[in-house]
Amino acid sequence: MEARRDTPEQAEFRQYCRRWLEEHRPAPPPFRLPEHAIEVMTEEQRAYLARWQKQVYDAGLIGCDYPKEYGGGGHQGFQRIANNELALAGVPYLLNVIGLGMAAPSILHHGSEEQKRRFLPPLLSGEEIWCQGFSEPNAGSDLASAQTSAVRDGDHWIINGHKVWTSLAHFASWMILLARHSSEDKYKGLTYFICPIAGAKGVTVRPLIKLTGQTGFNEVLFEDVVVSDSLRLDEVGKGWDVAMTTLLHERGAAESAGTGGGTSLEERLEGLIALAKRMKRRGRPAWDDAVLRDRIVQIAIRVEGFRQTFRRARVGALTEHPMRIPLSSKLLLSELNQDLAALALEIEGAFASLYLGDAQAPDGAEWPLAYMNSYGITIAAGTSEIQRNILGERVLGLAKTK
Amino acid sequence: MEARRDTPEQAEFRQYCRRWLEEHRPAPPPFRLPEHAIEVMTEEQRAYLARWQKQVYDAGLIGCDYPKEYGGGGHQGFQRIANNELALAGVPYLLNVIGLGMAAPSILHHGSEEQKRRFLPPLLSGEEIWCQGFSEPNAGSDLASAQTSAVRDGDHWIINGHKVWTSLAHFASWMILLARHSSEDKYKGLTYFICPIAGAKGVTVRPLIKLTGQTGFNEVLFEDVVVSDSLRLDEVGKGWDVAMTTLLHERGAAESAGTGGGTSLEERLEGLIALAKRMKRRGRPAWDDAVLRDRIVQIAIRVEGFRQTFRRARVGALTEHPMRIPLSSKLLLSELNQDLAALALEIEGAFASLYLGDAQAPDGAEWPLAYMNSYGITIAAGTSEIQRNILGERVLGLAKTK
Amino acid sequence: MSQPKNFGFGEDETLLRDAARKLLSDRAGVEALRRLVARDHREAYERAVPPAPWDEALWRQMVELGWTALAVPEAHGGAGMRMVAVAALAEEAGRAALVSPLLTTLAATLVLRAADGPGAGAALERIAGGAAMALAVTDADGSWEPENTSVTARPGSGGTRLDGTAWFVQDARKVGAFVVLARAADGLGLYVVDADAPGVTIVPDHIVDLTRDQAHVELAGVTVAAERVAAAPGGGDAALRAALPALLTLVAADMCGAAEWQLHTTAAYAQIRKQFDRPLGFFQAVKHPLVNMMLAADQARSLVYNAACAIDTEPAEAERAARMAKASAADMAAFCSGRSVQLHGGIGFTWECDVHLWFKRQQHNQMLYGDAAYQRAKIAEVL
Amino acid sequence: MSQPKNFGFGEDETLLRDAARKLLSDRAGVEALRRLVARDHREAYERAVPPAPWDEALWRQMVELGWTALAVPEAHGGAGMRMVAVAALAEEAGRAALVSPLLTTLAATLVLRAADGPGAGAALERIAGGAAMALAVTDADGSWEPENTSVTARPGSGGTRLDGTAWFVQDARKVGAFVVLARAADGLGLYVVDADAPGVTIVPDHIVDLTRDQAHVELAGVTVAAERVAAAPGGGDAALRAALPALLTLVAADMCGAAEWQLHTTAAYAQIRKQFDRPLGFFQAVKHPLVNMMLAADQARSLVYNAACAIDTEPAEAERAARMAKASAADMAAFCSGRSVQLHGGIGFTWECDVHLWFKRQQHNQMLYGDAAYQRAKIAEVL
Repeated sequence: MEARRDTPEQAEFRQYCRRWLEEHRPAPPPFRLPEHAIEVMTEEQRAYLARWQKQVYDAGLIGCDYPKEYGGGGHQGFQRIANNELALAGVPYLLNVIGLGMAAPSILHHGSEEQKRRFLPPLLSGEEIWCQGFSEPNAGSDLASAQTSAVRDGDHWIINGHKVWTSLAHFASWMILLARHSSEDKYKGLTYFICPIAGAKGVTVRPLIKLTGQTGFNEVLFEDVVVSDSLRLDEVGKGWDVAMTTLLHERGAAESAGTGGGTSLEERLEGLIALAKRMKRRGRPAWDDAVLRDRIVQIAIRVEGFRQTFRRARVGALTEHPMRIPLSSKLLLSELNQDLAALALEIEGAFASLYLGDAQAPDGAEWPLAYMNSYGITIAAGTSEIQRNILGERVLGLAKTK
Repeated sequence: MEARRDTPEQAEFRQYCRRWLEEHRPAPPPFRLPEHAIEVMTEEQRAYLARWQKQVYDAGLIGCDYPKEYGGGGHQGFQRIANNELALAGVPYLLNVIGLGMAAPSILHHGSEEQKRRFLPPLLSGEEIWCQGFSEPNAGSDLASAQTSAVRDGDHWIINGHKVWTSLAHFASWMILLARHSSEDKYKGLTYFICPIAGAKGVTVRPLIKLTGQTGFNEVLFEDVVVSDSLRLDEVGKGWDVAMTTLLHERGAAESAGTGGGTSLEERLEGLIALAKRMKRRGRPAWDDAVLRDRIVQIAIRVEGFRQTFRRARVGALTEHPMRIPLSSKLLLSELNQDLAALALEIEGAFASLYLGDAQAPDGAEWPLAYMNSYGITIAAGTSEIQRNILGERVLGLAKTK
Repeated sequence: MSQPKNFGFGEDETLLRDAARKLLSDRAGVEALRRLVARDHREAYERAVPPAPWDEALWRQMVELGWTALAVPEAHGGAGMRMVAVAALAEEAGRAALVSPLLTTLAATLVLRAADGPGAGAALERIAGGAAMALAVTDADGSWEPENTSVTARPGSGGTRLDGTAWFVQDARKVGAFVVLARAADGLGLYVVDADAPGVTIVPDHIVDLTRDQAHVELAGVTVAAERVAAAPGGGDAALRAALPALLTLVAADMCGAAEWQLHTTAAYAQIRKQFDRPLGFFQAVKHPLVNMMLAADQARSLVYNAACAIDTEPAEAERAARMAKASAADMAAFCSGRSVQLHGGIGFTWECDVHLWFKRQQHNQMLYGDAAYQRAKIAEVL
Repeated sequence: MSQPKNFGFGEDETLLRDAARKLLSDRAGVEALRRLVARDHREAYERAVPPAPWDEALWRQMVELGWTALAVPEAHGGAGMRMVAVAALAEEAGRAALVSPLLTTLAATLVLRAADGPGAGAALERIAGGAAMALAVTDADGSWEPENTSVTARPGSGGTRLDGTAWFVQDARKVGAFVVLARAADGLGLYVVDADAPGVTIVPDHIVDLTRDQAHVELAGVTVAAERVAAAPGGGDAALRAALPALLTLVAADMCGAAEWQLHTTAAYAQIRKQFDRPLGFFQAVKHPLVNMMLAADQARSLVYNAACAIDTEPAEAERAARMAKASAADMAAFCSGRSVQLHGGIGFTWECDVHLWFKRQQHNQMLYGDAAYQRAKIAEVL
């Protein structure tokens, strides 16, 4: 389905990706891998996935569209293809998901030449893992009310505070950090930093546990952490703007985080349909139940709609307000994933009660897990409620709800 | 279904109602009657319906539970039965719907002895028609921001202002009027009056047209209208409290207004099911379509739920917060009616395009009309959005959204 | 065959769309629309014969601009433009709640284009020349399945003889001819019948939508000459099926345009109207439904352009894509229409407020060629 | 027979309900619950054999208070209370997300009460005496239709011989006996089988819900003596069908209680938690979903009491009323659970926040005895 939009050059690259992935599919690990990257906890999982990402990077399937001088491939429209083929190949997911999805675009758009050259190559290769430091215990939805302080001290900044929701922090070399340098203006008082994590003095990383019973995100405490001014991203007071860029590009991260690693929306839909044709309802396949089938088709239409809206976003003549579609994708995707998983549970009926480790659990209990995890995505990085505020205010020009 | 809750005394009264209604069913008028009372426009319609209400009153089917000294029957739990039987009998609706549904309970709870003796009997008999003066062009949802002014002048008040949504004003002897005597406090600045309409100096009644193309509500302009202080309901500054009583008791009005005269919720559900069994879809009765049937059952469950919730409201041990159910009934009922009518349009398919006066229109185009009219009820007297605010604030104790 | 990235929406389509938007806002704006169909509520709904007013001068102008010839193949004097162009035009018609046989005629064109009878080409040439035509293909149950037509075709003196009634004919009193689906001994055929031909009686329906007229067309011994046979018996349903994705896309596009009007009109109201001393838009109970309107409209619109593009470049995908577009647009239209009235509050419930014109058009659009649940059932059959 | 105005909910029922609420908040409050089932996430989910912890001392206390005897007829040493009382107790159990075989045992009681075999009375007396029992009636597809049982009953030495597996058995590791539905040559029977009887193997399921345990029970040549036959072949499905309305009402009542907890906990959070310098509850995006939770909970609760009352006083209405209650409660539970997590924001997604305990219990409740769509399909058959 994706393929039909390729140029000859892209079609060739797609063939290359396919071939390479066939030849280099890694042996399954002797240990269980979590559903997606942000849940990776053990060192053996990390090592296995880091090795894999490096391999994929060396093969040219990561950073395809980034400039060569920053460790990229210098192509155009190749990353979509590589992602698509990675998903189809059903190979392990990429470990550095926050780095690729959020840090890299922020650095590319707002970083200095030095920062781009220094940070992007090891980010793309996965040699340096990244995490995100936006949310705080008292600033969940309200990112702009971040209280973690950054106090200027000559060529350095002193960071103090507390961040939550920081997936991968326990492996991370770096964090993209939103901090407050001034309390005068809520928004202009924010500055954006690249903050060292691993081995940095004053940084404490503690794991948090999700309602699924799985780990995979952390809280990070900062006590007089010293950060060089050369690690500031964009100007002092521009933190909010950079954060907006980060969230705009979050879709990739949100998608992979929302949905069990590499699986794409289309694959999840196929999984849903396959489930319905497999599970029994009143003695017959659930798929034969017209009511369930109607709801599956409703989901199928939303999936196709999302795909086509994403496609339309790249056609200027068919989009009025430039932010109308980009600002909606995280909201649409996260709620679509939630509704898709919820429907899967209904299709499973009694089997929806079965969880990880149960031999009878359909698809290895993927669906109850995906449903619970979907709330992580409708909540994280700006809840759906906040997303609707942003769209109403920035696209429809409605009065701010504050 | 209703009958099973009767005491022997009530059962007997129900039999009486049934017999009387059979014997006194009026001959259908030679002219078309509108869907419900608040749309009555012509003098011949008025005369016909006023005659009918007087007959029903004289028979003891109106004001059954009101004290004898105020023109009532002095019974308990009889009105529900009378209303139920009136609905089942399919006789014309009662004309003085605003008076019965809103003015009467407000006068009963807040009126002086004189006011009750003076106003309730002709209200119940329909000899004096009532209308409501709450909404204003610039205070739709926000009743409390009413600007119509009442200035004290000795034993009188001088009223100036502009009210909208005033159904039946063109026939009304009286209006229940919410006016502002002071601009100091938004709520305490309001006082509630019984205002003369017919023939009153300075009162102008102008008809407004609904989106259905039908008339039935008006705007009323007040220019130095003189109202005696003896027509003030409750104390100066108590206007808001009285208005809340009015809205609490509005359900009856809302129901009959919302739904085409006498038809009850149960009857509308039966009509919906009958429609589905009659209309064709892909060559077979729409009822055979499992998807439509599932949605009809969803409506049926909401109808039964509403009925049982209303029943539960009268069982102290099964209701915590006293206002939790009463404050929700207008919201539930108006949205249920809207969804029920919308589903009927889907069942009708192509026939949903047909309107009043079309021979092929199912049920005389009742459904498209009911669907459009349903918005009158989700908007009038506190929109659904406002109803949710009230419930969240007064029942759940959430912060005021203002 | 693969779809172009941009849905095939290029220079020409953009020019056409922008020109259409300009002309319609100049010549068929809200004020003109009200004057035309909503000046008086009794006039609109209470006459024994419902009115069917339209702006014929505007029609002639659209003909001059080549809009009727848009979908006509060049071989028959048309522009032979792609479906994306037709969809863009339909979108503008919906945005303006245009009162005109334009979409009706485009629908007829799309069917004639797929028909192989001797009369198809001639009919297309008439359309290119400015004739308005409507499809007459629906039975008394309002079914959109060709098999169910209740019109019969039998050999008669001087041609084919048609008898029976076609129901739910759109803009019947604005067109010069009908493309009638009829059952002959050896299958379904399509016949071009002039509105004033002997034996044709147009019985107007009283409908809710003020921007259209609708009727059932009674055919009593109507004779159709051989050169008026657009599809010979056996070819009629094939032509209709081939054109179906385009018909669905056309009405879905109309709904998307109308929804944009509803969205922007309601958002504008929420910006200026105050309640509780704040603009309405401040309240999330207003803001979030408006955003949901926008999200629903965006989904439907993307699916419409995907369907149009599939019709142009990927026929195998066309039916599924078009049914998705219609299903999405129908649910979206129901939601957006409801909110456009509700969020306008009291004024939104009045005749004087413009929203009811679009509300009613959308309600009519929802059921044309089958509603959302019907389309989803059809999609499920191929999933 | 007509229903009492007050659903038959009088003095006794009020006393029972209030006593239950007090005991459970004292002895089975949130803190106790966390200590019992959520102290450690690995403990809860990552052990090869999933845990099934429960408070047996609390069970003994409930037995002393006569809760297990509640639904047992007086003839068998029980209180023989009405279904409204049982529903009220179930509602309190749900409010506390109670970890206990109480509802399971009440369900078994309701079935045994409807069974006419020699063993039924004895089993009821055991329950009145404090024995916990569970139904074992579901097949490998998770079907709730009795016909589908995959357990067979054949004459054996010393009684009936049972073979096969019963699936989705609730609280299997907290009960002393199972009421097994099995197919004999001449129809379905019900058999009381002790959990430790020879040939019985309990295979625990790994489940999401932390407040229950679930297992499939394998029966290999289990012998049941005549005096343990609760319903002779041919009587088993009749008993189950007769008890079905009560089983549905029981789980629906549990959901209503749980939803009240979710509503009040989330509303309380919205009162204190601040965002954008205002309490969360100020925002309609929080306030209105909370109100919708309340409205949905009220509908389900009213339908539950109507169903309970119908079971007590109007058997002909009972099945329809109970299916409506279950359908309403299941949709309501899904909605309220989702909002309880979403409206808590980041903290709601964590293990340390209490909401997931009720979220998971509700998810489990939704599908017990068939989900909302299943119940609606059954209702449609009788509308």
